[in-house]
Amino acid sequence: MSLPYATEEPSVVQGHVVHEEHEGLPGTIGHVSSWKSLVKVLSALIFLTVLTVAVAQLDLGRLNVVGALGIACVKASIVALWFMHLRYDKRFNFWIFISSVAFVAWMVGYILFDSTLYQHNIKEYRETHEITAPKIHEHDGGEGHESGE
Amino acid sequence: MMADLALGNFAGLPLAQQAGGSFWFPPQASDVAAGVDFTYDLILWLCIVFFIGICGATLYFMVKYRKRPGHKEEATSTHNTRLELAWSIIPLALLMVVFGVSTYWYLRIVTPPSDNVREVEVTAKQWNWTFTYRGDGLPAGKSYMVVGELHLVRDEAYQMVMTTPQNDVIHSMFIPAFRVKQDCVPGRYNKLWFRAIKAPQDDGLEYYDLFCTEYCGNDHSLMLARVFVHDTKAEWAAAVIEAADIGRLDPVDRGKSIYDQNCKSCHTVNGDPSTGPSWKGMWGREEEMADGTKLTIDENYVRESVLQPGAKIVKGFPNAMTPFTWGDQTDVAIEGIVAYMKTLKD
Amino acid sequence: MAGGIVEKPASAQVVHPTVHYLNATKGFKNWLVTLDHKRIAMMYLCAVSFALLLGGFWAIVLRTELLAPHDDVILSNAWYNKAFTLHGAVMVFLFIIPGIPASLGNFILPMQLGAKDLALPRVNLFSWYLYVMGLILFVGILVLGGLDTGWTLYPPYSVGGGSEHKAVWLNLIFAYTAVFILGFSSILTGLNFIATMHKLRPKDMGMYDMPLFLWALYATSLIQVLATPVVGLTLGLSLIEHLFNIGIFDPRYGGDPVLYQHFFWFYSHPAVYIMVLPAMGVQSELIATFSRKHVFGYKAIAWSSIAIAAIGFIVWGHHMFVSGQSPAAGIIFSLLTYFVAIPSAIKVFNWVATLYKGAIDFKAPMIYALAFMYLFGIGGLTGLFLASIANNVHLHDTYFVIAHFHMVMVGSVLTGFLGGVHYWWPKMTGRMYNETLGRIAAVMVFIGFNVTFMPQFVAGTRGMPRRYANYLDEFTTFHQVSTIGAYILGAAVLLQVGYLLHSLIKGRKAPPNPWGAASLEWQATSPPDFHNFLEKPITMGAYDFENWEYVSEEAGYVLKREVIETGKSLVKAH
Amino acid sequence: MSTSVAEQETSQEALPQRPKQLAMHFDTLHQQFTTGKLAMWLFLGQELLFFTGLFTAYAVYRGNHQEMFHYAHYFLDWKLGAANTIVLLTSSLTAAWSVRCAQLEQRKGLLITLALTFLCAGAFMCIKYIEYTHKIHIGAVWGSNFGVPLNEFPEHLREKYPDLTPEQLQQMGTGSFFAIYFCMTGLHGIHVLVGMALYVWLFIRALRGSFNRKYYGAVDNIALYWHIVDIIWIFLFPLLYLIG
Repeated sequence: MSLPYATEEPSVVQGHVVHEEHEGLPGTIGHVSSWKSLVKVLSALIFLTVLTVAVAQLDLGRLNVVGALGIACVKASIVALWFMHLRYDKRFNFWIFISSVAFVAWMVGYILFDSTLYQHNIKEYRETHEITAPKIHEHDGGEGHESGE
Repeated sequence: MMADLALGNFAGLPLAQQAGGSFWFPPQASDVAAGVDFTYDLILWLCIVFFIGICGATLYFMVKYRKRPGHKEEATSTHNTRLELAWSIIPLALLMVVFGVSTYWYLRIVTPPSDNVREVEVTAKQWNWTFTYRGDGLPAGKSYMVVGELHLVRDEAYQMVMTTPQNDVIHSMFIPAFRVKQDCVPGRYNKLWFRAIKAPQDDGLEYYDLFCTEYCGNDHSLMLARVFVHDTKAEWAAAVIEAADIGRLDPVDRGKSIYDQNCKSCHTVNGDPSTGPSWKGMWGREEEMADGTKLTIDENYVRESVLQPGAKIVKGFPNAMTPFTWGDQTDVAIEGIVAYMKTLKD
Repeated sequence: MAGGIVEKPASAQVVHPTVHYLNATKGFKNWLVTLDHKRIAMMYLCAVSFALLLGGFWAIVLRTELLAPHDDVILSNAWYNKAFTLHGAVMVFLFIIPGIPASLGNFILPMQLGAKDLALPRVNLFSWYLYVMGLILFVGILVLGGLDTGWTLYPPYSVGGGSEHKAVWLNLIFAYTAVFILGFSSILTGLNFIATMHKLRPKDMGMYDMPLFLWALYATSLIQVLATPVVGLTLGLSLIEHLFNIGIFDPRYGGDPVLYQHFFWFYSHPAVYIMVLPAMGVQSELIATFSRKHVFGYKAIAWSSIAIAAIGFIVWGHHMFVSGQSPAAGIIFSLLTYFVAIPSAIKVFNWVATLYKGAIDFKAPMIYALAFMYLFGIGGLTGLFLASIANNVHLHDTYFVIAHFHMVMVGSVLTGFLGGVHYWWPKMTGRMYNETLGRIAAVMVFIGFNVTFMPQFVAGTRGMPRRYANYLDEFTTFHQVSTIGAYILGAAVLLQVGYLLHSLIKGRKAPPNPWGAASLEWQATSPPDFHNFLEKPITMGAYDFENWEYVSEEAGYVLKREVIETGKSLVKAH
Repeated sequence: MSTSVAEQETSQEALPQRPKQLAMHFDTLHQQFTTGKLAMWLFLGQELLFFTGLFTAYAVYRGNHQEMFHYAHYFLDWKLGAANTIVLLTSSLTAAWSVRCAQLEQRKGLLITLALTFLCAGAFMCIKYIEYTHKIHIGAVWGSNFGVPLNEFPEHLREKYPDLTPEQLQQMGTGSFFAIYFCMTGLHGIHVLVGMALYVWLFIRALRGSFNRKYYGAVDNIALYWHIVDIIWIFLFPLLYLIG
């Protein structure tokens, strides 16, 4: 009697041989990472952390941001591909991740774009007005730096 | 200038009688209004064509293929790529035309002329509009603040430099007859320009309406102003000077008006303490000051508190008030505040 | 006819089950801890119906207040502001967003797949509890004296700006928390649905064999998962802003209120599609079933749902054309907004084409479907005026916008919801509602809508701003007509509540398939068994109506004998 | 073809393969596992979008207040940040390793890696606590509450900009930086705390021997969650501590 639902056998859906590594037990679901590869990944991540700290000490102007973000992206990709098994996982999970990242980029990018365009309205105002927040809450009263106006 | 696309003028209907204009719109009183309405009509006719198409077909099918004895459904093809592409691409092309027209007029709305623009400072507060006029035929070096009245000269371009105090909320300036609108956001300047090409009196109106269209609290729906359009600069200047003269109001009304504009955000009149003490019952009362001294709230105290708010502060309240002056009308203003406070004695 | 009943096919043997999901276990407690998607769906249905009545109550109250221009008919300005806030917030967050997916979708989705449950039953129950917590918090707001910030909760007004200083305001904290929690309920429902559609489909059912309702729910779920977290964070930040004055949104402390609007609409515009897509899905089912035609342009409708979901993410700025957003950003958003019109138009054209050469049966659900076509037509087309940036400047925040989005969000979503509830009522409850009253109510809803919102379009173009407790005399007629329409609408809803509840007790017992629909849920008994299907349903195209034949009013439609014998659909290729 | 419910149930009971961990509505453990994993990935997508609001706020304020961000970043100690990065990366390794142990049914290894992950998370929170208390102590806090006296300025800042006064810093809205800093790291910290709770739960289940090579979805999915927490930090560290 056939099973009523789609059953995806690992070898069929994942498109490559899963139990390549001899240490995997028979019938294991999913990809087993070797401990060596895990340690390698961690070493790479730590190396990149040191690198990003080193790069930040140099004064490269705007390039500092690019460098820091670039290295962070590489690190994040390494974590996603190896620690999170995306390399061996179903394609669909990969696409979920990528499309989320795309939406993240779109939101950050577009709002940043707009806010830089309207920023002069705020700047002009700030030149003539200070932030004059009245301290209306009890919990920050009596702190000593209450200037009033 | 515009092709006559408008759905006929239904001015005969009771719906549209009072404020002039067409069935859909108030009068076209700015130089962009006709263009904006043209875009509207363009879309309207497109919509009417499509709507009649859709609803007509639906109604026809409803009658022709209704379930009844002897009628049976017939299998037809379940898709037709060409047809489906056609009814995707044609509307898209039409919409791109609409986008073009619309963007053209939008750019006209947001781009002020490069010269000869008069500036009016607009301050939006809960819940009134203050317009400040300077120069341009008004006595030099003086500024005229008018609450609730925007005065313009016909055919002149005006730029509104709009702001809202930081402790206030967002408002939005909307003049339907000009088809313009812009939010006033606390902590920044926003600008809005327009050119009136028509005056309200041309349509038998006294003024055009100006609304606040960003919800701003309790009296949002009462935050209105009137827009007057004058034919000559001289008439305009006279009107501004007259409107700015608070002395023409009786002292209590004057005080109330000043209170609404300047004091309301920190002083209530119902007895609840806010950032500052409530004015209710304050007049003539003996109050303890922050430094422990006691004094009676009288004319001198009020005057000092308006001009130098930090001098004597009622105990329990922060030193948070900015000084106020009204140019050469300061005395008249303080007289008004005092008169108003007296009415709140009990 | 009589012969047909004698030779009843096997699947019609159990017409009225004695044991089914409703009475499989008894007691209140068993319902509250149930993991059965059908019971959770029914609990959702009760909760969202309560929300609908609550939101509707405020609608009637505020329309009554607007009968006269200046006087306080029944409400002060302050209470008018609370009324429209509560109306909006309750309707949006508690009714329209969760309405169709969480109640009808929850019930129908696994059944249309022939599955036994949703992929994550515990998560499903958890999301219901989150929803109820949100509902309780909103009731709490009412008890505490209401909220007057508008459902959009714009700072600085909402976080305490302006003259009515609210240092710490419990009602507002409740509102932020409620929306935050409801957001998570929505996210969990969404990811549950996607996982179910991917993983619990029968082997022989591809994505393109799913009913279009499921495609619509799929698109909805994508938005729920990817957009809702943003509003969760935004309201979380607002809450922190309100409590600690951190200065991200509040200009008093150096914050930027326009940033809030960006964040808010990044979610709340896609949320409009969370609302309308499921209704479009219901619409596809109703149109096909009651005209007995395979839906026209299946793939186009399916992919247009996904397209709407995707484009929905890139148009949020059209809510902010006059907010202080830069003109460049505004123009780009205006352009992108037009693209949403295309997939919506494709759907409408395809529905019309589906009717062609059908046998149109004017049952109550079909009347809702036809009303949907008209109301969504108006709602959608008036969207073009608002997408046009030059016109939007004039129309923004006027009654034109009110009328437009009520035509879409209520005209379409409410008719979709009511159509769906009537359509699946026999399946969910095992009882038939009174068809005559159903038709009367459907027509009343249609008339009520038009009377309520048509005048508002004109009031809007003439400059009537929204959220006004008082208005100028010239708008009086518009408002009075509108209020009469709202009363008709209110009466229709009350009538529905009446006859639907009545049908639970006195209604005729429903056959498994009263409408002759072809999707899998109709192969289950009415109401379904605890495990959904007594036997594995025969997988067939969702619109293969040829597989069913009419027997009698009592027995409804039954599967043709060849279908049962071969276990295959009579229609060869989809 | 047509079988009654009773028959179906008996036939299912007769199947020896149906394990007790397999939920009623699934057919195989593999289906159950991949379903859980798909749902988890969707949840992670949601997590990314959840943080996006804060990243956007960061980008907007940084993009428009370069100088202020430059001064403000001196108040954060990159050494503590780097230490936390290393701690968190290590915990990511142990989390990934715990999945491997579960797959290989190495019970002892599983317990050790789960415990190590928890401990690393704890260490992360301790360092965070040190940072927070220091900042609150010197007044490097959010919004208009910001006010650090001159003697609490970090050395580097004082050396490089000897003329900078506390008032100037306050004026340029340095409070916004700290609002963003506390919101971002605070929300991240909440995620770490949730992760710690989840690891305690996993540890208890592992003690009971609940997991095997076909049923370890919980270990895998929580590790995925833990990695996303790590990824967020990978971005927070340079953005807040390093670039000025």
